[in-house]
This record gives sequence, C-alpha cells and structure tokens, in this order.
Amino acid sequence: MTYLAKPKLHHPSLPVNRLGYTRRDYEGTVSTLCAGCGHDSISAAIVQACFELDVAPHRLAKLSGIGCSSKTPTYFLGNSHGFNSVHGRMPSVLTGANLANRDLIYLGVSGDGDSASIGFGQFAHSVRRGVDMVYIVENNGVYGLTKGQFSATADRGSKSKRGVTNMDAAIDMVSIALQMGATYVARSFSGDKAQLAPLIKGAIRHRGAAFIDVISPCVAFNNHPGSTKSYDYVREHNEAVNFLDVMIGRGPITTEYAPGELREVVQHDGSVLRLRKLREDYDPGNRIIAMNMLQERAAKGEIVTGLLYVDPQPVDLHAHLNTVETPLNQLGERELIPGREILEHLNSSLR
Amino acid sequence: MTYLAKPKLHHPSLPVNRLGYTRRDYEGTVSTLCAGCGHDSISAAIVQACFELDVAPHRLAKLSGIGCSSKTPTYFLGNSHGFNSVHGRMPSVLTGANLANRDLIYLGVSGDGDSASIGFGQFAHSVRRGVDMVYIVENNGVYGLTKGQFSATADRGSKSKRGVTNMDAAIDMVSIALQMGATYVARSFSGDKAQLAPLIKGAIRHRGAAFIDVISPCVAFNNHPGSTKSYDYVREHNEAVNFLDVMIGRGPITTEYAPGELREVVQHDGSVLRLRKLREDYDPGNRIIAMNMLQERAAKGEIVTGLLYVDPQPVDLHAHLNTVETPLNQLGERELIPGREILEHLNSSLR
Amino acid sequence: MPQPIQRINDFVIKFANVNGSGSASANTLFAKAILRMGVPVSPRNIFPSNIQGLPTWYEVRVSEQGYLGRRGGIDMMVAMNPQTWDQDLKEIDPGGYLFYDSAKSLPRSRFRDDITVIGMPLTEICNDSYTDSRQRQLFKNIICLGALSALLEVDPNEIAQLIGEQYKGKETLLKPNVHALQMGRDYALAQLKCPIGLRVQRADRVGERIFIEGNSAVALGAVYGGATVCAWYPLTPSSSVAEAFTRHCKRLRTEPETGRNRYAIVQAEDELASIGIVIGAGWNGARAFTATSGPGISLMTEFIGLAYFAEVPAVIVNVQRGGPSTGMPTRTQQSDLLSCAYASHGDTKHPLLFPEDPRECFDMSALAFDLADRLQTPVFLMTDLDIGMNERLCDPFVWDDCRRMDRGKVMTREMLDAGADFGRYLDVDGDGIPFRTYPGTHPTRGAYFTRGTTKDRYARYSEEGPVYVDNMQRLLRKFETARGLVPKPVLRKAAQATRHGVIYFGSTSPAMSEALELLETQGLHVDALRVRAFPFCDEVSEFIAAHDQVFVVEQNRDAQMRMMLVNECAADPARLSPVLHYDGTPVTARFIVREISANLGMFNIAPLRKLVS
Amino acid sequence: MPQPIQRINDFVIKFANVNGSGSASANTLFAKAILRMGVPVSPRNIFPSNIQGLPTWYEVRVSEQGYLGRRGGIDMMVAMNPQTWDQDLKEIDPGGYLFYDSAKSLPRSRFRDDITVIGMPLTEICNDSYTDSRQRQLFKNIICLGALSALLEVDPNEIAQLIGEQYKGKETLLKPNVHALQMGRDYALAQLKCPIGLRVQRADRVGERIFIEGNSAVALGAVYGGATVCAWYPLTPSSSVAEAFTRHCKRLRTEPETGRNRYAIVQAEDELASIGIVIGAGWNGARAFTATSGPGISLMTEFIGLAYFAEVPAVIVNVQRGGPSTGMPTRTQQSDLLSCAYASHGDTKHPLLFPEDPRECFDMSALAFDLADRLQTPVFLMTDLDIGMNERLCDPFVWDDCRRMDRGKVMTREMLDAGADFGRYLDVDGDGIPFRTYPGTHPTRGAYFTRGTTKDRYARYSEEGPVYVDNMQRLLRKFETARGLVPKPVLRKAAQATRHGVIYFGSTSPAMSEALELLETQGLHVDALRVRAFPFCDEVSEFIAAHDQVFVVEQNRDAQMRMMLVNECAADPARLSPVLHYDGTPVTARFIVREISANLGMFNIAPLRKLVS
Ligand SMILES: Cc1ncc(C[n+]2csc(CCOP(=O)(O)OP(=O)(O)O)c2C)c(N)n1
Ligand SMILES: Cc1ncc(C[n+]2csc(CCOP(=O)(O)OP(=O)(O)O)c2C)c(N)n1
Ligand code: SF4
Ligand code: SF4
Ligand SMILES: [Mg+2]
Ligand SMILES: [Mg+2]
Repeated sequence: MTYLAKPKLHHPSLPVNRLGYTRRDYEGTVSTLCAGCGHDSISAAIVQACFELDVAPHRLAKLSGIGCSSKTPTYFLGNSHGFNSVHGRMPSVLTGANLANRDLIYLGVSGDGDSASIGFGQFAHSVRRGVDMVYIVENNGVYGLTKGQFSATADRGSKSKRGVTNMDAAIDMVSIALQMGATYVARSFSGDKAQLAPLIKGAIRHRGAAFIDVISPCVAFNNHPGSTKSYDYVREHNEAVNFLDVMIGRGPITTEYAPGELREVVQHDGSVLRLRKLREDYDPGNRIIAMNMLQERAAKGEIVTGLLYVDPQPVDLHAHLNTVETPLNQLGERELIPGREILEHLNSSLR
Repeated sequence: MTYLAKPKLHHPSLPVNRLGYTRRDYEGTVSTLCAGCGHDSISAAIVQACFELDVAPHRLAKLSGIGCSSKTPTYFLGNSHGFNSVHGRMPSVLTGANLANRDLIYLGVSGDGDSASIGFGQFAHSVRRGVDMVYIVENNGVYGLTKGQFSATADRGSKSKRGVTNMDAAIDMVSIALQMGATYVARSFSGDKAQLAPLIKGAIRHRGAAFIDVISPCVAFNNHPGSTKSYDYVREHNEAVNFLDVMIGRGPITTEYAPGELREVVQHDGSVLRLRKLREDYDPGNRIIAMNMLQERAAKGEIVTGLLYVDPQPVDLHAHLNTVETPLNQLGERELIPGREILEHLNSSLR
Repeated sequence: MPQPIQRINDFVIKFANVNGSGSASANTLFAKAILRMGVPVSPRNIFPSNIQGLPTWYEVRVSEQGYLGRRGGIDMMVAMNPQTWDQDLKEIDPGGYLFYDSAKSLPRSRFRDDITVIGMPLTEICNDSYTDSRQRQLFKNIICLGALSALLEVDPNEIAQLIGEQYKGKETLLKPNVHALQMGRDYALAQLKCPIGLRVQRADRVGERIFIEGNSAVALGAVYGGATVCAWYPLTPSSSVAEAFTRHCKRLRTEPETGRNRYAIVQAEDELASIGIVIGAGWNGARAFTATSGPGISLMTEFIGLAYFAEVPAVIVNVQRGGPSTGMPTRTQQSDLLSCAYASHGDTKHPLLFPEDPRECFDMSALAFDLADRLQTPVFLMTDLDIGMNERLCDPFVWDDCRRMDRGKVMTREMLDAGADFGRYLDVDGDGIPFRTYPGTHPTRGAYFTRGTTKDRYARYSEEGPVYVDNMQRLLRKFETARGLVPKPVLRKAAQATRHGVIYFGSTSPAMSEALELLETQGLHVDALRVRAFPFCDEVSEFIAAHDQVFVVEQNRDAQMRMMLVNECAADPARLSPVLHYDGTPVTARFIVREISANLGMFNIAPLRKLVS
Repeated sequence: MPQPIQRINDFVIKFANVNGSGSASANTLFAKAILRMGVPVSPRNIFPSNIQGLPTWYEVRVSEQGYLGRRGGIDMMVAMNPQTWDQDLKEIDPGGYLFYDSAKSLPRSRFRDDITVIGMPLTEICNDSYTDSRQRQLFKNIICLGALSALLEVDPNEIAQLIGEQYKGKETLLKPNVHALQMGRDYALAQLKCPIGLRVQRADRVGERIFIEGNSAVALGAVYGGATVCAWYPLTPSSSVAEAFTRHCKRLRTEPETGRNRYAIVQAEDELASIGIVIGAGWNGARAFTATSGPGISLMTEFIGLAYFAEVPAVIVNVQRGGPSTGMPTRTQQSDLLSCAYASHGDTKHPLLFPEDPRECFDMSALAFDLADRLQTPVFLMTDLDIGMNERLCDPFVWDDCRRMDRGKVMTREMLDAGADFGRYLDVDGDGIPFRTYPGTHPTRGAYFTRGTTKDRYARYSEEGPVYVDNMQRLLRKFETARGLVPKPVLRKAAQATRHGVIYFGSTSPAMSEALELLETQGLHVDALRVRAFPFCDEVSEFIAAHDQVFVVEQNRDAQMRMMLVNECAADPARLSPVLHYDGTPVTARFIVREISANLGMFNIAPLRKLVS
C-alpha cells in the first residue's frame, strides 16, 4: 500500500460525483504551507474543479518545479502520480510526459519564480509548442520558499517586506502566454474560488496549451502595504472582465446569473464555456484585442481577471507531430521494432 | 603586437572622422561567412554607424553568444575587445561587463537561435533590468551554424529548405523587447543599410536597453521560396514606418528629405533622433500603441520596420543600483577596503 | 532511574521548536549569554525546507574545553513542539533532563523513567500575562529562557545585557522582554528545583574569539577582497552570503560624498545568469563573485568551462548541502568536490579552498579574489551549511592595512605604449599565466577577441592540433602554479611517531580535533593533516607517503576527496581508508573515533574500549 | 628525388577542398568504389566550424589488411584548395604524389622536388564543358574523380554503378555525372602517366561488412531499442543522430493504416529542455533519448542528478568533441568521461557505454534502453566525432526477432490488484532496484509522488538522516547490479604471456588493433583489454591485477579513464601508465606504438626500433 492511498473513511452523506468519488478523494496530504497562504486556496480550487468535472484522479498527472507553489501537488489529488522536478523546468518534464501518453490530463503547477525567472524560457517554449496542458502559475511576486526575495513578476516600484523597492520591469505572464500562442489564457485570484474553479475546469477541458495566472498572496513575505500582490491590493484592483461557467454537454441556460451578456463557446471536446460578460468591451475571442486591452488596463493599475482569451479549436503538439492515437508508452515490439528482415535490407543498402 | 592590430595602410584620400579614424579602422578580420549572408551587411552597418558617430573603437566592447551571427564581432571593430561567450548567454556576460565599467559602449550581437531559443530567458531578463546596451539580433529564422534547423523566430507555416513546415508559434523578439521594458526598440533588414545604420547609431547613443531585430537572410539555409526570412519575402513585405536620422547636437533641419512629417526626439545624452514618418498612424512614443500596431500588422503578414519605440529618458541598471560614477573596475584599495580598524570594530560587535 | 547527569560547562542541550514561531532569537540569546560567561558554545540549527509550521531544532553544545563539533547525544531537551514529542524524548541520554510546557497534561506513558522531567506551565503563564496572540507566542520563548537561566545557572544579567544590545533605542521592546525573562526566572526559582545537574559556570575560555556565521564571514571577506560585483540567485543554504554582502556593503561601501554605491549586486534570474554576470564582470576587470550550492553549480557547469578555457577570473562560493539533485536543502554535506574540481565537459581542473570555520571563510574569501585574478580562472570557496548557516566561535578577523590586491598579470596602457609584446595566451615566464588587458585600455593595442574555442598564443582563432595542445599544456602549467599559491595544509603531529595518518578538511575540523584528543587518550596516535586547498600542495603527497595507512574523513558517500587524493597524488588507494559520514548531520568526534579505532583494530592494533556515538 | 612510393591497396590519400563546394559527394564515391572492389577503406572528414569557404579535408586510408584507424602520413594529396596549398604540400610523405588543378600556373618554388607532381587543367576542362557556374563547381569534383580512377586504377564501373544508385530515377542528373567521370578518366589516360605507384587492386577483404556513420547507427539502434520520444538540440557533432532518427522513423515507424507517427521528435529550445522532455517521457513509461555533445552535457547536469535520484530511465548519447567549453566543435576527443560518469552535484554515478564502431553503436544504443529501464537511471552512450560523423566499415547489424524489450520492474494494474506491496523505493530482492508504476495505472493504488529530495521506501518525503542513508546505499547496490548487466570487456591476449597490458575503449579500437599487431611484430607482447562499459566489470580489475604495468590509452589530456580505473578498481596508480592523445585528431597506431614502446623501454625492455608517426 502506498503512502498516498490512505484509507479514507467517508461520511456516508458526502456528495459523490459521477465516478462515485467524494471531494475528499481529490485531496492530498495535509498542507505544510503557512496558514493563510494563497496557494492552499488554489489547491482547494483544483480539488473542486476535478471533483466537479468527474476527473478520474489516476488519469491526471501533476507536475511542478521547486518552490512553495511547486510543493502543492502533494496537497491535492493524492491518487494521481506527481513529479516535483527541478526549479523552473516543469514545462519540459511535462512536455515529455505528455508525449509519452497523450491520454492523461497534465496539470503543471509552478510559481512566479519558477516560471518567470529561472523557467521563463521553458514556460514560453512549452506554450508556443501547444502542449496540451493546464499550466497554473501561483503568482505571489516573491520567492516564498527561499524567504521573500522579489521574483520577476514583482511590479516595478513595489516594496518588499524589508522596504526595498523593486526596480526591474515586471513580467506579465498572461501577456507572454498570449504572445506565445496559448489557446486558453486566464487570470484569477486565489481569494476568489468562485472565479478560479470554473477557470480551471475550462482549462482541463481545453485540448491545447491552457495557461492560468493566479495571483496568490504570500502571507509570510508579500502581504504588506507597498506590495501589489497582497490580499488587500488585489481585492482593490481586481477587475473581472467575465465570469465563466463550464458545462459538459449543452444544458439549458439557467437563470441563476445576474443580468449581463451571455456568450457560449463550444470547445473541441464538446464542453461549453458559458461566459457572462462583466466588462462589455472585453472580447476573449480576439488575441490582439485581448493583448491590447490588457496592456491598457495594466497601465492604469488594474488587475484584469477572468477568461482573457480562448481559441475553442486549438491544435496541440501531438497534432503538429502527427502522432498515433495510441499512447506511445503503450506501443510494443510489434509496433516499434522493424525486425530482422528489414535490418538485413538495410545492411545491403550499406555496402 | 596583437593579431587584430594589423597595420592598416590607408589611402591618404580616405575620409576620416572627428577622431581621425577612417572607416577601415572600424573593420575587423575578413569574414568567413557564406558569400551573401545577411550578417555581413549588418557588420558593415555597424562599421558605418561607429565611424559616423566617432566612436573610439577601444571604448566599445562587443559581446556575442555562439552562431554565425555571434561570430561576426570578429569581422568588425578589430580594435575593440570582444567576447564570443557561450550559446545563448551573451546577455548575462554583457550585463556583468557593463556593471564592471559603465564608461564603455556595450554592443551585444546575437542570433535568433541564440536569443529566442536557448537564450530567451537571458534576453528577456537583461532587457527588463534596463542594461545600457545595444542588443542586435541577426534574425534569419534558422540555426545557420548547425546547418539550417528552424529557430524559434521561424514563422508558423514557413517551410524549411528540405520542405518541412514549422508548426510552432513564432517568437516576435520586438514584441517581447517592448513587453520587457526596452526603451529603444527597432526592427530593420540587413538588405537596407540606409535604414539600419542610423538605427544602430540611435541605439548607441541611447543610454538604456536598446534592442534591434534585424532580419538577415541566411543564403545557405533560409533563402528559398516558402521561407518568410528570405531576401525576396522580406523585400516584398517590408513596411517601414519611419526613417531615422541621428544628429549629434542639434543642427538645422536640412531639406534633403522627401516630404513627410518630421519629428525630433532629444535623447538623454543630447543626441537628436530625427524621425521622418512614413506611416502617418505610427507613433513610436507610446509603448502600448506600438505593441498593438505591431500585432495587427504582423497578423496581416507585414514586417514592420523602423524605430518602433523610444523613451528618450531611459533609466538604466546603474541608476537602479545607484552605483558610483567611477567604473567599478577602477576602484582601488582606498575605495574598496574598509581596513583594519573597522574590522576590529566588527570583531567587537561579534562577541 | 540512573543517576541524573552532573556536568558543569560540558553538556548538550536541544530546543525542539516549531518553524516560524519566533524561537530563533531566544535560542541565540541562550547561546550568547553562555559565551559571555566565558564558556565556549557551538549551536546548530536543524531546520526543514519549510517556512512555517514544521519542526525545527536548535542544538547547543556547551564545552569549556572548547570542542565546537557536534558531540552526539542530548543531555537536556527543551521540548516545545508537541509534533515531535516522542522522537525528542527518545533522543535524551539516560540520566538526562526534559524541560517541557506542562500547561497541557500528558499521560505518564508519554514520558520516560530514566530522565529528570521538569514541567512548567508556560502557556498558562503567557496567557495570564499577555492578551495578544503574537505576544504570547514570542514571550513564551523568553519566559522559557528565564526559567533555563535559573535551572542551568546562566547569568540573567548577561541575557538582559544582550537583550539591551538587541533592542538598543527601542525601549518599548526592550522592557517587556526583560520583564518576561524575569518572570520565567522567578517562576523557576520559586517552583522548580534549581539548579539541575547541568550547570554553567563562569570561565575564561572564550577570549578574543568572535561568534559569527560562515556565510556572513564569507561576505565580509568579499568586501575586504575588493569584490565589487555580486550576482546571485536565492538557494539555501547560500542565500545569506549575498544577503550579508548586501548588508556589509551598505555599511562599508557607500561613497561618502554622494551616498552612491561602490558595488553592484544583482539578483539574477537563475544561476546561469549569475555566473554569466560574474564572468562578464571578471573579464572586464572587476572582482566578481557568486554564491550558490550544489544545484546552482550544476547549472553553471557550462559557463565554468568557458571561464577555465577563456581564462576569466571568477569566485564561486559553494555552500554545500545534501545532494544529489534537490537532495536535502537544509542539511549539510561535503559532496560537491568532484563536481567542482572537475566542473564542465572536456579536460578541466579548478582550484578549491576549504575553510574550517568563519575565520577561514573570511581569509579564504578575500584570498580567493587574489587567486582568481592571479590565476585568471574560477576559484571555488567550498563551505557547507554547517559552517555557513550556524554561528561558530572562531578567532577574530585580522587585516593588514599594507596588503594590496593582487590583480595578477594585467598589461596596462603604459606597458603597451612601451612596446610590450602582448599575446593574450602567451606564457612569458613559464608559470603558465599569460597577460591580459582590460577592455578600453588602449586605442590601438592590446585588444583581443575572447573565445571558448581554440586559439593561439596571440588569441587568434585556430583549429590546429598543435596549437590546441600547446594551450592545454600551458593550462596544466598554470595549475601547477596554483599548487604553489594556494594555502598549505596544516599538520598536527601525534604525540608519538606513528604509521597512521588522517586527512580531513573544511567543517569537519572541530570534530576531528576532538577526535584526535580522544584517540590520543586511548593511546591511539594518528598524525593529522588538514587539507586547505586543491590542487594539493606537495606536503599532502609527502604526508601520504610518510604513513602506511591514511584515513580520509569526509562528509559524502563516494569518498570524493579520497578519489582526488589518489588521482592527484598518485597514491595507492589501498593505503587510503575512507571514513564517510553523509546522513546530512555534521560529523561527530564520536563517529570519527569509532570508525578509526575499529579500523586500526583491523590493522592489529591493541583492542580498544568500544565507544558509543 | 626519392623513389616514388609503390603500394598496392595500402596507402593514404587526402583531398583538400573548400567547405561548401560540393566535394563531399565525389569524395564518398571514391571511397565507396574502392570498397566495392573488396578493399577496406576508412575515410575521415576534417572540417572546420564553418558553412562555406573554409578549408576542409577528406582523408582516405586504403588498407587491404583492414586497418581502419588513422595511419598518419599522406601518400597522395589531391590539392583542390589554393588557401591551404603550402600546408597541404608539406604533409605529403617523401616519394608521395601531388594531384592538382594546373589551370592556373604556379611558380616552381611553390612545389617540392621529392614528390611526383601530377597537374591537370581541371578548371579549363570544366569551363570548356559547362557554362553554369554551379555546374562547373560540381562537375569539377567528378572530373577529378575520373582522373583518379585512371591514376589509381579504381574501377570506373564501380563508380558509375554508385552514381547510378545515387541518382536512381533522376536520369537528368545521372547522365551528366557519368559523362563528367568519363571525361576526367579519358583525359588522364590520354595525358597523364597512368597508373602511378599507388594502386587499387580488386580483393576480397570487405565481405559482408557494411559502411555507415556511427550517428546513423546509433539512431537505428534507438529505433530497434524501442525509443519513441527523442528530444534534442542541434550541436555538432551530435545533430546527425537526431536527424538520422527522424529519417529512420519516417521509413520504419509510420502506422500503415493512418500514416501517423509511432514516435515523437522534438527539437527543443536548448539542452535543458531536451533532457527535461526525455526525463518526463521516461517517467511516464516511454523510451526516450537525447543526443548531444560536451556543452550539452554540461547544461544537462542538474537534470541528470534529478534522474539519478528520482530514478528515471533516460538514454543520453554523447558524441564527444574537443573540449573544454566550445573547444573544438569539429574535432574528436574522449574527454567527457568524468563529466558524464559523475555528472551532477552530490554523490552520483552513471553507467556509460563505449562503442568501438557503428556496429556497436547500434547494439549498445538498443541495449541502452534496456539498461535504462532495468536500472531506472540515465545511461550514457559515449561515442565521439571520429566514430559518429565518419563512415566506418563494420560488421553488419543483426537482430533476433525473439528479443523483447526489458522494461524492468514495472508494477502493473494486475499486480496492484493482487495486493502487491508497492513501495516506489523499496528494494524487494536485493538488487537495489525498486518497482515503479506508470502514471494512470490504477485508480487507487500505485500512485506516488516523485521528488529529487529525500524520501523513504514508500516515496514519502523525509529529511531524516537514516532514511537518506538507506536510500543512498540502495543506489550503490543498484550500481553494483549495473556492473553485472553492462557489456563485458573484450580481452585480446598477446601471443606470449606478458606482464604488460593495455586498456583502451571506444573509437581508439582500430588504431589499437593495428598497434598491437605492430608491437607484436617488434616482439613486444602486450595483453589488451577493451573496456566497453562503466561501471567496470570484475574482469577489468582482474586484468589490472594480472599485469605489472597497464597502459591506458585515451584521447584526453587528463587521463580520465585512468582516474576512473584507479578509483573504481582500487588499482595502484603507479601501475597504470597514461597514453594520451588529445590534439583533436583521431589517435594513430603509430602514436600508440611509439608511446608504448618508449615506455616499455624505460621499464628495461630491449631497445626498440624507433617508429615515425
Ligand atoms: C537551481 C535552483 N536554484 C535555486 C533554488 C532555490 N529555490 C527554491 S524555490 C525558489 C523560488 C521559488 O519561488 P516561486 O517559484 O515563486 O515559488 P513560491 O515559493 O513563491 O511559491 C528558489 C529560488 C533551487 N531549488 N534550485
Ligand atoms: C550549449 C550549446 N548547444 C548547442 C550549440 C550548437 N550551436 C551553435 S550555433 C547554434 C545555433 C545558432 O543559431 P543562431 O543563433 O540563429 O545563429 P545563426 O548561425 O543563424 O546566425 C547552435 C545550436 C552550442 N554551441 N552550444
Ligand atoms: S512562504 Fe509564502 S508562499 Fe510559502 S507557504 Fe508561506 S505564505 Fe505561502
Ligand atoms: S549558414 Fe547562413 S547564417 Fe551562416 S554564414 Fe552562411 S548564410 Fe550566413
Ligand atoms: Mg512565488
Ligand atoms: Mg539564426
């Protein structure tokens, strides 16, 4: 018996999903992060999204780099294989895993240090290849695990806990993801599970490179006045452009929502992204307009959240590579090894 | 006597610049690139720019990574120190050199493989730190030196010499430079020296992170139909938004130009960038508008060239770090070493 | 129950705490107060790779004899973490003491019979005195400290004095701390049996020595070594080198007239960029360094080869931690010897320095910059977590104001004007070291093109075999020159002539010194050589040659130092016996003694009294 | 003038060309035509790090005896590059031949008196026959080939046949080539003295052997080894491994029904990404590899440590080139042994395989995937430029259709359902290798969290010393298991019993075989052991033990193999004598013989006839 397959005694009244799993089946070991860390809320949102989407835990692989954020995969989906790799290199490890077996869901979890500093190249290149993945950056503007140094997403002019001002230009991961051709791009806030969980659901059902930047305050090192990644600051400057609801198969439009323009996007796998516009002028269907708006709002100090861009018909790396349907890791001698006869032909061509 | 300080017998009638140097004094050893390689034209433009700007060759340091493009610093400015470092890491080496002596001009030469593939992270981070440099990418969409594989700037859908189609999204270095906060951003074409040389001059006089993306066809591996980096393709799709003339000190507006709106930008060091608009709607003073335009034109297949953005009052890394005026490599014991007495004070505080 | 342990100025006390609960400052006060009483201490942090909530320990060895290595065994446990209670209890030596927060009562079964249990209702006392929850947490540690001062007879005035120094000018913080201290002390004196069998007595065994972390000493050495450029990337346990350098520079390196900085510190985006910046700065004539640990070294590997081959000075501080891979980020090892000495592909060799304590961290850090400039090559300062992140008692720093930076062979404008023959890779005097020029030196002479590819003596590109070999052999000559420049090993002869020797290095030093004394008292005579640098000086080969059996004590699994000794000193491996300790904790004297004496036993030495560890 | 050299089927001819001038194809035709005549050849490209315009050479050794190593010395120079004229002329052995384009006349002073000079107005002939400048350039090489066929008696029908195979179905290309060939031949027969003293005579010494580049063989081995994922980054001299894998896969790995690919090849953005992809794929149960060279290995160092510690299979092909740093990208060496065997910080050790020729490249490439899966660790295939980028005559490939992939210890859904105790790092049977599960195997069992940090037998995170040590010792046991699995060394006993031995490996093999024969003819008997893998099998230690003096022949400066032998076989270094060749050219038999015989001389062996190299 493995450590992770801890016997879970469910209260009989706990709700189960279509696979018969309760929400607890999507949990992991107890978190060792600081009490109040934004990352724990993201883990909870992942649990919720997977539970609600009826994801079979063992059909999802979770990969991460190094950092507090990258530790979190231990704290959810205890029945999924996980890989806590090296700092900044989750994207390549995930790419390889994805190539080996196209049938699993790949969830990449990273931090802003992990993805915007040391891992900036891998982040960008995995996105531009169109790897079918959910790439979540738990963005707190600092290196949590090494005790609070600025990361590359820290805004110019923001102040560290010790009072030092950051002088380097900030990297906006969302803009870069858009520029690199990500086909599902969202930003959210760890403090807003209602917004975040559906965004994760939509990303899981997206068959291409889905990127979610989640502002996730670090209570230990970046939750003070002067920070632009604190709970207070984000709450004040958060500007949600839409609200997402993910439907598996097309259901009737419910009336639970407050008024606002509704738009439905049918993804390649049939899932429906139902978007309620909160900002009338925001169109998540146009990459260029999206980028432009983001730049403008950012210049005004707004943190734009929501589903920022989606291409419902993405083309993923496997399509580019024209790989077979069967996962490569399931091919055997018969499919892979040309055999003696062909080798002898080859030999004769080499004389 | 060093190899590079080859005795140059000048024809007495060769024009000299204010320092008494002829253009030949800005040359290097004979190029070993392929005949017709775009990179050689860029070297010539660098020679011209330095000659015309009266740059003292030994006050400029040229740094590069690895590649055909990165070899070129041997072929110009033979009296400048050069550093052909490792693949993709010129930006960090240049940053360090710049920190050691803020008084020299730093010219970084790189290729698209060098800067957009392996070196993407270093490129981005050196720019966001505001290193005072001229960063030139000699962009041919392929790895020349390793014989023609696609690089990360190859356009999606473009074809290799062997007929393979590139499936990954292209990286637009200019957009990334803008996003990273470069304060002088230009694109040009190796086949257009009249446009390129002034852009280099303006960059040299710019006291911040200046980035120039130069499309530079590789005649050996990427100059065929189907390539979007061939001479023919670039000539056809080149869309110059303005034409630059760099003046040292303010001179009278000459009338040599064809009509077109003139705009003057005075840089921090007093040099004047005189811009003649070729596209009325292009404003190089606004980063967001510039980015937006670039995206739109690129979507239409246009290669926008010219001075795309300039902030005439950049703040460079030395300013961020508040370093002293004297180059750090010239500080001696007196300035650097606190001495015995202070050490003894320190000792007593440690008991 | 065994006799309670009775020891004055010679015991080990361990504090079991929760990470992020503010215990660190009280713990340091405890250790420093004993130091102020003239009794040597050596404290060690044992902490997890975590920010808040996981167990953390602070182990203090009090030793009037001045033994600063880990001893092994615990005489008293201050058990403040319910999470690790059982494990902590188990660790106490029979006859030892347990101090705990008795606010919450525990069943008898959770205690032990063979130790003295001292309960104090800390939480209750705190809750009665403070309302704010953060205050309750912080002052609990101080109250505990007060109680310990009574139990162990630590002078409360020394503690109060230290608190005073800490909060100088912050009266509002000072007073309540002193008050809490007093409250704890009063309670203990009134309610507990004071003192216990472990006691501190004023002595005079500290002298002029100072108490500092190795990382801070390294940083100070870099200031005195004239470093102006530091590029780094956060990585435990090396981060505090750059952080301390920042602090030291702020105080010591500001231009008085302008308030501007005579240094540049860049937190780079990763280790590849850090070392690139260092190499760029070194190439351009500034003294530059980076500090990192194993994973960072691995990432720097390609660049290190460039610096070796292009001959660019660079100082790399490697604060070693447990490997391989991410390994044990908060544990100590000496396991990056091979990966540093032969870093990079192709034929490469790099000088390494092995400081034993903060004092040598300082000295060798400053020296490293001279060596790097003189040898025009990367120089590694090999410390480790044990030495780097723990305060250690050591000799005070000294500096000779007449000392000048050795910038090595730099050709100046004047020399060029005088017609000197400048060949960047020309060996003018046989030491293998060529002259270099700084960029910008001369309008027409002395410029050269630096490459990581093969070049001739005048820096011209070449792919010729003989040119390559010529250059590579010169690099070997240069390494020979290094052998004569690096710090010599330190020999410690046994009381009697002996065929047995031991080689050790770095942070193993205090444990080794103690082990040698223990061995000596058992009549086991072993000559000892503390290696301080690679390449190995001739004295090292001679030492090996002069002994039939040489133990090599190191903190790694694969006997890396032994491998280097065998290889570089052409020693017969049969004569070098590995003594390996690599579980991530600092090696103890007891361990070394046990290993060596068992081994000497095998070599037909009179049987020994078995030692416990 | 000395007597012109007279040799049949035993000479060295060198073509001096300009890079990018299209000479490569004509050169290959020359070598292959001789092969088709049943006479072994071994050609070697000597090329610069450049695309067009710089000098490049093609050196062909023709050897009926079947010596495939470089011989040293040139019997005939085909001097087609004015740039290198003087240097090329100098290289010709006295009595040798010079063939050159006499279209442009040269002063007598630029020639030599002690060689036979054969001029042919190639440019003129070309210009008369062709108008297009590209055609002129290309056909010049073929005309030259025609002339050589007459001068050296190479059967023109064999060349024509080869041209036919090359341009099958492209008649428009075929005919003019054959025409040019004939034109050159006719001219020579008419105008030049044919044949010269060097001649090719039909023989039967090639047999079933094949002629292929090592890199292509490695790639084919990967196809047969079941590799499905390849991630790479272009780097000379390794790029052609991935490129050949792409070609082989296109032909051999397409799903017939759909035309879709049973493989995934990614040109990554750098080597860090390549190895990351390989590790991700290996972790997820696909067979994956990368091909790179020294600089790439350096960049992969951190990741290699992760794969070692997290126990993920990976195959890394290192086509070695000259180091350090960028070094000599187009030259050969065996200088990455240390950087691969002990790659990464902390205590690490990795299996290495050393193929001697393309045949072993194929075999060991396929084997590497079995070993990586079985051992769950990175396995290095250590080839080099000499073997990788030159066509080499070798035994044909063989394959047993009954052979099955050894996927190692993989726990299946069925085993988990049957209640197997799955501990990811549990050593169930003492071989140090634990079971692993592929992600997605079972809904509730067998999932685990993979880490580069310390974990217990059940993959639970731990920072405990004993847990760490337990794991590290198991990794050592696993390495012991590897020792029993890797290819055994090949022993070649001398004709007489001898106290002298020689150890060699990899591409040194043909030169060594020849050297042994030469030594034998001189009465110098040396037993030889070709090491084929690290960790070293027991046979290696035994071989060293059985000889008083063992030469270790290797192509690097620092005697890296010797260092590994001393360390891992506990051998006395005094008994291992380095024979080092590291100028970037392949080692020659002459060099080895000279070094060994000189050294044996020192050991009081009867004096030897001095050999030239
Ligand atoms: C090669 C390497 N360099 C440095 C580190 C040290 N390190 C661990 S986590 C981390 C930063 C993590 O920051 P981020 O990704 O933002 O995660 P957070 O802790 O903030 O969630 C660093 C620098 C490392 N593990 N590996
Ligand atoms: C670490 C490393 N990997 C790979 C290489 C091989 N390499 C040399 S140049 C080059 C690509 C150069 O492409 P680019 O920068 O676009 O320059 P170009 O030759 O096209 O001008 C590569 C992959 C190397 N030198 N170092
Ligand atoms: S340090 Fe910051 S990021 Fe890390 S666990 Fe604590 S709050 Fe979260
Ligand atoms: S290969 Fe391409 S990039 Fe390189 S020199 Fe030739 S034309 Fe230029
Ligand atoms: Mg972070
Ligand atoms: Mg290129």
